[in-house]
Amino acid sequence: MIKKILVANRGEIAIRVMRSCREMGIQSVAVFSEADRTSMHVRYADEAYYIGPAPSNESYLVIDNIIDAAKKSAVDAIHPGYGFLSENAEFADCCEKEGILFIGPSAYAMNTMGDKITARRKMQSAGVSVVPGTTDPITDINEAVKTIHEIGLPVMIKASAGGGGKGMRLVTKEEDIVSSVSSAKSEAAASFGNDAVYIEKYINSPHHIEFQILADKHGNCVHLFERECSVQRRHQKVVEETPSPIMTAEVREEMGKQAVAAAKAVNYAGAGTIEFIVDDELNYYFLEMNTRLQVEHPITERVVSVDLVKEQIKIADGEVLQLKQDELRQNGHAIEVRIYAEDPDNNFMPSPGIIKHITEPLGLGVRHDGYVYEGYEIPMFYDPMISKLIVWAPSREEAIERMKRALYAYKITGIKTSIPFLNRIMEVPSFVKGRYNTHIIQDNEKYLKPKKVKSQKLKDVASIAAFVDYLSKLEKQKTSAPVTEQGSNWKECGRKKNLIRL
Amino acid sequence: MIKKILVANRGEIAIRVMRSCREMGIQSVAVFSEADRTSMHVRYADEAYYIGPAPSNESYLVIDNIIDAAKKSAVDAIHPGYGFLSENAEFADCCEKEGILFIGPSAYAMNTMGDKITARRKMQSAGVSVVPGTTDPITDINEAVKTIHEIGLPVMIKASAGGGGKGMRLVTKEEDIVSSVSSAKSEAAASFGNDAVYIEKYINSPHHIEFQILADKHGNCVHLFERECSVQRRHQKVVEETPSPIMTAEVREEMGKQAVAAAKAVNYAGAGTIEFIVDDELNYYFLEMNTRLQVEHPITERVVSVDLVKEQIKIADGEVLQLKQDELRQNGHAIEVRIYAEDPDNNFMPSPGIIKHITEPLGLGVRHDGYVYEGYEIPMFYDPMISKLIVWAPSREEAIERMKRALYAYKITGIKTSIPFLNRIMEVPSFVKGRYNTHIIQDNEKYLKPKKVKSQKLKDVASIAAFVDYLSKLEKQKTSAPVTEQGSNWKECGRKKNLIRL
Amino acid sequence: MSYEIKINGDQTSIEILNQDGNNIEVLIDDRKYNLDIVEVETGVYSILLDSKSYNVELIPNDNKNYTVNTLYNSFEIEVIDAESKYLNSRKKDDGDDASFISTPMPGKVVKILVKEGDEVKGGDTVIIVSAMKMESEYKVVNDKIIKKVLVSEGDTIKGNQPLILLE
Amino acid sequence: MSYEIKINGDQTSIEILNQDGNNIEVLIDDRKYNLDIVEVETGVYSILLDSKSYNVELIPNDNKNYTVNTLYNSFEIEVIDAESKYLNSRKKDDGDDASFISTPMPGKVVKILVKEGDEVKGGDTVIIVSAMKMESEYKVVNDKIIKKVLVSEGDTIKGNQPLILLE
Repeated sequence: MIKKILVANRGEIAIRVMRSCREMGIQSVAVFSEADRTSMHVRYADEAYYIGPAPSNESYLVIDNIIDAAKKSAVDAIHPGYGFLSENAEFADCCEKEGILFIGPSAYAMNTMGDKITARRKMQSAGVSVVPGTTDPITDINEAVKTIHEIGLPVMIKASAGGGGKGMRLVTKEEDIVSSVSSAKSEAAASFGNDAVYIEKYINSPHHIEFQILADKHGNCVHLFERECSVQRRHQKVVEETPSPIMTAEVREEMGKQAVAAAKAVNYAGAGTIEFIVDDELNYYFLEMNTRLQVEHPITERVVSVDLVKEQIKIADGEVLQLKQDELRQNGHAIEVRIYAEDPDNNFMPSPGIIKHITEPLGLGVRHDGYVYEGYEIPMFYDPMISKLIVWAPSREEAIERMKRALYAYKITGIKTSIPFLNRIMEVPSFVKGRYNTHIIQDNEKYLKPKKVKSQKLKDVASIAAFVDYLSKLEKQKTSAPVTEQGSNWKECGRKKNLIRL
Repeated sequence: MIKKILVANRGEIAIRVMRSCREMGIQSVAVFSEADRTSMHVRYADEAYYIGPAPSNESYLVIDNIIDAAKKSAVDAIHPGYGFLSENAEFADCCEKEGILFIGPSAYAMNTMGDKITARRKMQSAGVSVVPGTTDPITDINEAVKTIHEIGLPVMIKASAGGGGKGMRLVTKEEDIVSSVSSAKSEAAASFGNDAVYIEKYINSPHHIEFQILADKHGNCVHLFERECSVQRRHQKVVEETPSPIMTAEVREEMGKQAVAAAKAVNYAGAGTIEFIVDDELNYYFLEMNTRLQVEHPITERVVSVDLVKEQIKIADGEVLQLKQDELRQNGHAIEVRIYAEDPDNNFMPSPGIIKHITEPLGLGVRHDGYVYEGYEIPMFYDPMISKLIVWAPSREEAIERMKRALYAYKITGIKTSIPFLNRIMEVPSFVKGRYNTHIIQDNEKYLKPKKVKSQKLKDVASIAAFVDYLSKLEKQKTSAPVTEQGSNWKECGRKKNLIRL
Repeated sequence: MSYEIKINGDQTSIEILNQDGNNIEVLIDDRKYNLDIVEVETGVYSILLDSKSYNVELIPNDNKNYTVNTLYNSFEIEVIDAESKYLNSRKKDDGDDASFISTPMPGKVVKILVKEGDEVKGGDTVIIVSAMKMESEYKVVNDKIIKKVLVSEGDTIKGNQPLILLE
Repeated sequence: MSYEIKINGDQTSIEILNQDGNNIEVLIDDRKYNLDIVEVETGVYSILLDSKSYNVELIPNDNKNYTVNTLYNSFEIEVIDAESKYLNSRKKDDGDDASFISTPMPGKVVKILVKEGDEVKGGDTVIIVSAMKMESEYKVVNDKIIKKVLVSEGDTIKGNQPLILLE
């Protein structure tokens, strides 16, 4: 029986895991770096251990320090959250050697899924669709042309030794095949001294759709349907929703079966995610498996009514999965947005700093998973995500309206956040219609830029607020002595605030 | 089409209504008394109008002032929330005369249900079970004895002119009937100069269970199942849950049908609640109808997946109810607790004041409907409820654990709140078992008292915190000049905070 | 320097022996603690003691009296400085009335039942105050003479404000 | 007294004509407003103007420069006092570099690409700073000479701290 868990993470996910622990009557142990003494996960936990300096490679990524804290606190298990050591097979191995349960899959499953080529082969043999293409590098030009004909256009030709886009060629027309292959080969030879190439089906209008699975240690595995994650900026997910607006019941069932088959192929145990790339015609191909909890897991929790962290813990504890595939249902629609400490109007520049004031959105159908509080200084050492806002409603349309309402009420000052940008995404016509792919953000720049302010009144209101604040501070500096009552009520208020905040 | 709504209320319910307005694209108008200029509902609304001095009988209860604000802001409709004017038929009439939609039932329905005797007769003729007893006063002793035999023991004899418990007699034994009737009569005669009495069935172990109904203006009416509201202190609900832990599917269906019949009997339109008193054997009797939204409506919203405020607005707008009885389902279990600004360990003394600091509970399955913020001064003029915490989980057991987890993370300082008391209720064995009635609070005083602290360590930790705070303030007072770094890191932190809070 | 502290009525001595950043060594009576203490939010301290994480909220009643909340408990704590010592030495701690009647919370005076010079009996209600739709009666513990009535009916009052002076 | 205010680069004059409690009368250029303004939370103002409810959040960058957020918009506002006027009169507003390179946010110096006395061309990167797992390059706008380098690689820096002085 797991009675005490160390959470080898920080930020919102550490607290999210500890919440489920608390509901299960399990003690939680936090670890913290020098930058995180005042972080909420330290305050929320039952115990807390220092594990090193601020940079994560000196603290949260140091296996020995985590294991050391786990031994000191005599925990039964370690939950890695996401990021940091969550997909580190060596860490999972270490835990096992020390007799501590690792809440996640085996090192074998991680290693297999962690290597793209190995994973691809494994999936193919398990009958999971993969992106059509070559697994072995091709040097012969005729073989390349033959392969392209087999796969069908469009295809992408990639230098097998390459990277960074060099030697890459997109081929869309029959007549370009030969010339593209030879130019890709010579560019590859010139750049990398190796003219071998891979060929892969090119997905024109790609959707990123992933399936959540849960598998226990007794061979039971279910999927908890899909999440649509195509709203991405520089390959970072920004908005996720479930169900996917392009999904059909038939394809969902097929993909779900393949997701379960994929997990079973590596004897998976725990919570995991099978990522697919999907085109407009709902052709879908396995991309990779994430062998951990995803950032966007809450939308599945809401729509399927399952606490994924509790399931993870029960699976690690050796319990038999109680969920049955034919009893699982999707109810309504959920959307998640990720709030980052960044300036969306200034090239998404990170914006660490001190939270001066926060008003969290509340009410019907709103879940908020965060960790910052007033007076907390967001450290510059870690990921800039400060919280996740999740809404649910019976319909997608209503969920979008609810998200806008929640974003309206969500106020953070002291740092810049992506809230205005997220609000604009909710207004992009292709998002509203549910017809979008991973290009949505670059394709809709005109909707995503800050709007020019036309209202003179609004500008004047802003000016007045700044001016009043300026004057009232000036007044305060001048007078340590009591200020006369007459005509300074708003300063009164300011002073009262200061008094109560001291 | 309703495009703009005035919310004739304050506090959490005003904001809750405005949230749904915002999701529907409807403009919201706030009204505020002198004490509420800084209240959140004024900040949340699109427009706000001053309606008078702080005491509610000079502001929120003044029909003319509300109507005046409604005309100035040219709203289409008024939502009364709960309390204040929400069950005032005169107000509903005034709105109608001014051509403003009143979001609630007709004055006729309010009047009929507002008078106990009229409501009782109406319900009887509609086939709704009422508490067995007499509607007309009885003066003849033989008739009284006969009536008691018809109703069956135990019964309560009440002076018809009475009040305050005088002239009341509980009769549980056959042999006491005659003597009780005559002593009740003579006590009534002595106290009120009138010896007439009512006789009513006495419910030994009463449960308060209510049914939510929704009815449109076209004769359609559905019920949204029950809420169990037996956890009461001095007739004030403290905790509510749905489904009721004592309910069966058969009785639920019967009671639901009666609730719908009750609403139809008065041509009800809007959201309403039929309150029943229920005994341990699930005999149920109509008590009264609340012709407005209830404080505890969110638990129904969560379990039945319906936004009740949106339904209210659509009904007022003349739309046809889209909900069908046979499509409505209860999913999982929801519990609500009411957080009051009061001191549970000091006779529930009200505790108005300034919120110094607030940490709201977040995460999976938690809804929080509140209105206070850091620096806000809770006025002494209104109801002491500051927020409602609602949790949902697949099972009742898990919902209780989730509520404890949410209460654990809910911190408010500056004022005293009922949070510790609510936490203790979650531990009362009869609550945990789901076997409780309206006596639960007086029957479980030993569980509900603050626990004696045995841990010397905990006491010392508390002493140290106070001492450090005392010293650091002392230090701050002494030195306006920069303090030396050496050995005052925690003061550093204090100072940094002050800096950022100015 | 050693101070005295009163916690829920019990008096102990307290002294900070050492300090290094957030880490302090404290002696309470004969119990020595090493702990890590940080004020994370105004009035909220995070304490790590033997790796246990404690969250302590302070509500200052004045500059030396605190209501201190830990997870499930609430303590009344007074730091005793020279001034308090002097006052304490003069006060007979026999459950007598304070020298004045006051309320713990702000409110409005509904009714004053006494006037200057009145002799009241222990248990008599002297004033009724309302806050948040609830009226509370304030009584004297022992027989007293009313020295002075400082407020009028209808007045808005602050918490802990002297309302009626007793002899 | 009338002040000048710069909002997103546009200059206007501003003056408070009257004040009565929360209610003020303001003149901006030739536009007169009567409004009710209260600081409801630190740096958060609630404004009622013609019964419309505005929520305005202020993020002070220093004591006269603000980032001001309304519901959907963000403004850069500077209150111009005598000192600013003097500084502004000296500054040629031709999109030139400031007299030093700084970053808007705290971070860590990853790489310094110049040293004292270097001549750099407009568009050259002079320093790279990392924050939150992201590196940002800072460039000069015009040709410049490096006057002084104030930080070293690996240094932790604050927001708006001068890093490199330019001639």
